[in-house]
Amino acid sequence: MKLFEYMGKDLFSRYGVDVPRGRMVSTPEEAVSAAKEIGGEVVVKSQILSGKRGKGGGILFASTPKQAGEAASKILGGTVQGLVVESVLVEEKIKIDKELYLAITIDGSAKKPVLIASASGGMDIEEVPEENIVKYHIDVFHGLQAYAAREISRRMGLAGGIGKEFNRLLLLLYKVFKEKEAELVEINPLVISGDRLIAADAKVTIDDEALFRQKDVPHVEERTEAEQKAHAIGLSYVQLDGNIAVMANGAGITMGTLDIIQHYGGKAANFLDAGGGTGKEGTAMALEILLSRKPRVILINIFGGITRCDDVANALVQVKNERDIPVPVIIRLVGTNEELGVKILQENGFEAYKMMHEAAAKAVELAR
Amino acid sequence: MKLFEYMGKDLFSRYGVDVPRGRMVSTPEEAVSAAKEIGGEVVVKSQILSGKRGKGGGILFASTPKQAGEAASKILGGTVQGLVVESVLVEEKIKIDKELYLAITIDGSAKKPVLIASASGGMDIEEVPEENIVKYHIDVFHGLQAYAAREISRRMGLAGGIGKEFNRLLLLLYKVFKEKEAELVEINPLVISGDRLIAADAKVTIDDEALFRQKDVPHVEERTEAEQKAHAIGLSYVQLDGNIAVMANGAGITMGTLDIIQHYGGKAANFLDAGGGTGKEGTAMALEILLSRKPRVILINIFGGITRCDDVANALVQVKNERDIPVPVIIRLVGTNEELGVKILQENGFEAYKMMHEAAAKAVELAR
Amino acid sequence: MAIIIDENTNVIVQGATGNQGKFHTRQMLAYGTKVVGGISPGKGGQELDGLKIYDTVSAAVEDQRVDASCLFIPAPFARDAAFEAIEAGVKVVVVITEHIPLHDEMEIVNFARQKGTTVIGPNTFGIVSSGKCKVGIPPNQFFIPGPVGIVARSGTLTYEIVGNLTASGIGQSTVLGLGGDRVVGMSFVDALEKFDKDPYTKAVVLVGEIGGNQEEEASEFIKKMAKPVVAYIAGKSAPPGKRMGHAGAIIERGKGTFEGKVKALKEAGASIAALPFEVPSLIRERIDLA
Amino acid sequence: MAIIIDENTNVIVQGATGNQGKFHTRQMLAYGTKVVGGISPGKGGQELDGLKIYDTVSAAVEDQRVDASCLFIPAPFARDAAFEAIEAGVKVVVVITEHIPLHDEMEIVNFARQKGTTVIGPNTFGIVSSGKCKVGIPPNQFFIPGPVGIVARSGTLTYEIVGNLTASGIGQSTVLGLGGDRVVGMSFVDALEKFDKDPYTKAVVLVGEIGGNQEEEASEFIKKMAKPVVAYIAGKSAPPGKRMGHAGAIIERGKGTFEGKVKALKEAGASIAALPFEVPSLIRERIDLA
Repeated sequence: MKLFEYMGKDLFSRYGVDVPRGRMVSTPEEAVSAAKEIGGEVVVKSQILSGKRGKGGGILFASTPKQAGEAASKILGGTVQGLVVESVLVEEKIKIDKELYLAITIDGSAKKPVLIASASGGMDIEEVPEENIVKYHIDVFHGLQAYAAREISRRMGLAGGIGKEFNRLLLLLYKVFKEKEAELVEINPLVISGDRLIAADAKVTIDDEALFRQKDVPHVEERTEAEQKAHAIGLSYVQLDGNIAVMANGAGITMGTLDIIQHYGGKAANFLDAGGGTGKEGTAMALEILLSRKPRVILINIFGGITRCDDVANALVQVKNERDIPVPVIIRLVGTNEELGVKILQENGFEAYKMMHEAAAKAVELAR
Repeated sequence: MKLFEYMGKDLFSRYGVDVPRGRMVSTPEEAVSAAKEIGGEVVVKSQILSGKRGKGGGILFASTPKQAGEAASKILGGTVQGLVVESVLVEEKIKIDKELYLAITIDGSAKKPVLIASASGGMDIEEVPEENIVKYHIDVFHGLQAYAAREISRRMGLAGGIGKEFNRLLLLLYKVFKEKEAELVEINPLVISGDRLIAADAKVTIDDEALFRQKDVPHVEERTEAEQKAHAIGLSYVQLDGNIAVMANGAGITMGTLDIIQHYGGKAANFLDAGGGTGKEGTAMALEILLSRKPRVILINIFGGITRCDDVANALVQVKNERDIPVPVIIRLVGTNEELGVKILQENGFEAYKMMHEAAAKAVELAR
Repeated sequence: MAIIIDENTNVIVQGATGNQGKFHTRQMLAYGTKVVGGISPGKGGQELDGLKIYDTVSAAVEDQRVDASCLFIPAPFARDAAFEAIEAGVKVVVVITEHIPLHDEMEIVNFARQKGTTVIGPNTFGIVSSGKCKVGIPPNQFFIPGPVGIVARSGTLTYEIVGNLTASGIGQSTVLGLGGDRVVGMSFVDALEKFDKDPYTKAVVLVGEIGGNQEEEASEFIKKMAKPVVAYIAGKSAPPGKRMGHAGAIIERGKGTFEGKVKALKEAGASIAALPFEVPSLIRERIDLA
Repeated sequence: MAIIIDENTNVIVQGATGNQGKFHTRQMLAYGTKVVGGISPGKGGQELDGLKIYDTVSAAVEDQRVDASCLFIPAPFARDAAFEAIEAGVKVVVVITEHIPLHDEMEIVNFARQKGTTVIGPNTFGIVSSGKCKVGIPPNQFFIPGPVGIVARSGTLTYEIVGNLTASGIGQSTVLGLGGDRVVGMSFVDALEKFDKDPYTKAVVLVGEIGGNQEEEASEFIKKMAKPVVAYIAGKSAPPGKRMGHAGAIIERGKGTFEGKVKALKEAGASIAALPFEVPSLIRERIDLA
């Protein structure tokens, strides 16, 4: 779960990280008064869950409160990077002596947290040459220790007072990462401003699976309405922009189904992994979600293992009897009790396939 | 640093451990009102830094507040196990279904914390046969984990509701041990009382070396006045009951000096390790502490390494010139600049020896 | 032969008395797995279909040899249960549980490394050495013994491929699910190393997906392998930044793309199946099944 | 030969620019120790009497081979410094610092075990391989090369015994201080094992004291040793429950008594010196010094 910049900064600040003075507002009027309160030049930053806001016109500078209000009204309600801006952060404009990059994330290969730092801040870390990046893997049991912070500072070439500030910041940032069970904490740019080290941006992603015990983290909903509905009943659903609605049982096989659709020149309307839960109610709700996107055709791909094919067939038939399904439904059904399942489907007017690529090819044909 | 029982219970209670309701008081009148407040039968327990209080008459039962007052006046101001009782803990008398033993301490051999538990509580753990004791070493980085608590409960034969309470208690007790940097946390007896598991006693020793960062632990002074004085200036001093005052530089050699005194039939008045600090001021203060116990003779044993013998000799001479030393001073002085040091001593009327056993023999002779 | 587990592997099930645990314990027993005990705190001494239930893993280990454990433990408690098995000296720990927090997964995997334990999963279907032993949840009927090792990040897609192979008469030595999460105990490289050494395995099918760089790392290893590898990678059509069901299946910051993985695998000499049903014929191209 | 350190050991000093560190660094250099660098955060690039100063242990290790580190770091920061050395791969870490909290000491020692590092101390005088290398604080002039290994829990008492040996013309192979705290990195057994294997060492002097059960454990090992052991135990006259200077030197709950230790050592075949000055003659009884 991604946090908005202002939430990330609030979190950082509670851990003792230096962030610019600022206020989150959602109207131009509030922006004016926030700018007055802050005093001097300010920055007005759109709060969206995406980077590259500067290039998208989502960050504006203002010398006076009036200008801050104008900037806010320019940004608010508009879109930046394709996302609607509902709020802006009005912040003091800080003097920038130098920009650094700093992040802690999880390295799936090393199976450890990794700290990534660079003296080239302000740009995407992917664009920084490898030799200008300091990487430090952190022992998951011992955490980031003071000596490691000193070593990272040394590799960064940071000495003196700023070096000490940087050491302190590293330990604080790891504390945020660990205690909040983050997947990513990123400060880009991290600004050297005189003798201060200021987090000018804040990107924080909390592990979704840890949210059950991360009660004091603010809730941010990035899913679409349909995705939320699916998530609520334990389905894994991702909205896409094609016209073939897809449902399968298993993440890998669902991805595979999407790939085959593309292979035959079609476009999937969604990713929907129904998992093991393809009983009657689950099937009904899944179908409702699929139909809400008004597809041309529905493709169901079931490889029955623990799931019995006759159960799946019966669930489909029941749903069909209870509600109108205005588009063709192509079903691939194999596995446990396959014959019985296929018989039930055919008796009720469904087309059943044995091979998933044949079913996909048919769905693509019907969607044209 | 040992905590009094009431402090230990207070600490436990703040971590969620179930302890008897009670109040610490220092007058019989307070004991009466405490007993009234608690209601029913109470126990009046002397607060001293020693075990075996029951056998020493330091624990009395009372059925009424009046009796509680009488018990308190019997105990207060008297001595139990040789220690003066300045306060008593008045507590509810709990119903005892079964007594257990539970402790966490540091195993110097394994270099790990070790949890020790036994279904035979209420008695000294040393007297419990080894096969009735459950020992579990705890990983210093991972701490005591839930599964380990379950395993310990199983080995203790504790199941059901009490088993779950015990699991919970184990985790809490480890938390106290770890967070307070204890050397020992001990509950003996740990009482099963219906469905409650109550810490009927509390023995907590905090690591002296960790006190600088354990700010919220109450301070308990067990040292004598002279020991405190010595500790304040960085000397390691232990009061003993002989008549030969001893000062040496190093813990091992000081112990060795004491042993040799005993070997020759003498008795040391103290252990005083002056460490490397045998400059003029340190020497003066050390001598003052030694003399405060009115010994028959003073034995100084210096093996000069980094410490130079002439510095030691000069310090002694200076002290002698400034204050009266009413007893003979026997000095063994060898090592760096030995000849110069011995010369200075002899010129100033001190007797200097080369071998420590000869010096000790002489001191014993003079102390007779 | 097979890798990691075989007909002599003694298996315990942690969480054997829960719904899922009970069902799959019976399935494993039906497959022929030597399930020798179930762990269920507070139920020690009971029996489940004749299977001994213990309170703790230590109690089971004291009683008999335990080679592997299969976890059906809810996500919030899975870390503790995995630690319990690792600490007790169980050398193969299969964590079926999904939705385990990442920081817990890192701790499980790092603790296992310290103790020399093999962790399969989390969020895996488990492992099957065909005809010998199954530790996990795949349906029993699809697997037939044979010369092809399979290692995958995904479950049903693997069943799909196993189904195709079995239908073509090609059996499997061991079918191993690494797990769909971002942090799992084993990597493709770990599995390929074992398959390359296993005398019964003649070829390996690698079922990968977008996200991470496991497949790229595997490619480096495949270059040095004696045995042929056929690979299928799911997620060609997935848009960047979207998690396709698995936490690990996500293209972030331009890394972990389908194209990158396929390129690396091809360069390493692996045959690439564009669609799952092509796997059997690619296997036939690479090894002699006579 | 010698144990743990010799003339080829490259040593760094952590805390080399503090008062104590500076003094003892010079003393070590004067003894002939190959001190190759000092660590002092914020002072990297400077020099101390021609010795290179580095900001971190990693910086030193990147620059040259480092075999051992000697810590003169105040107690509150000693754990961090020891971890730094261990993590950087330094294989011998000598922790001179006293008053380190016990829980920190446990962490240092357990981390070192995980990484295969030898920790000497905390609260030790260090180690001297006579005429070759000194890592620690003993005065330089007492040590002469020879066939007797010494292992001790206490400092000046060791100097006393070394002084007696040297005065009798008996030299020392290596003199090792385990440290006076309750938790230290090495035990008597660890040291005796090394001395027993060292071809140059002919006999070992064990300087023990009351408290703990290291001496008792050592007795078990002495039974199997090829070389004779002479032991002196301090604290015969100490009353129970009192810490005699060292945190570890305390008789608690009737354990760690003088009598128990002497009995165990005698039964194991060690010669017992009642007084320190008896050690040289006991050595002469046990080995041929011609």
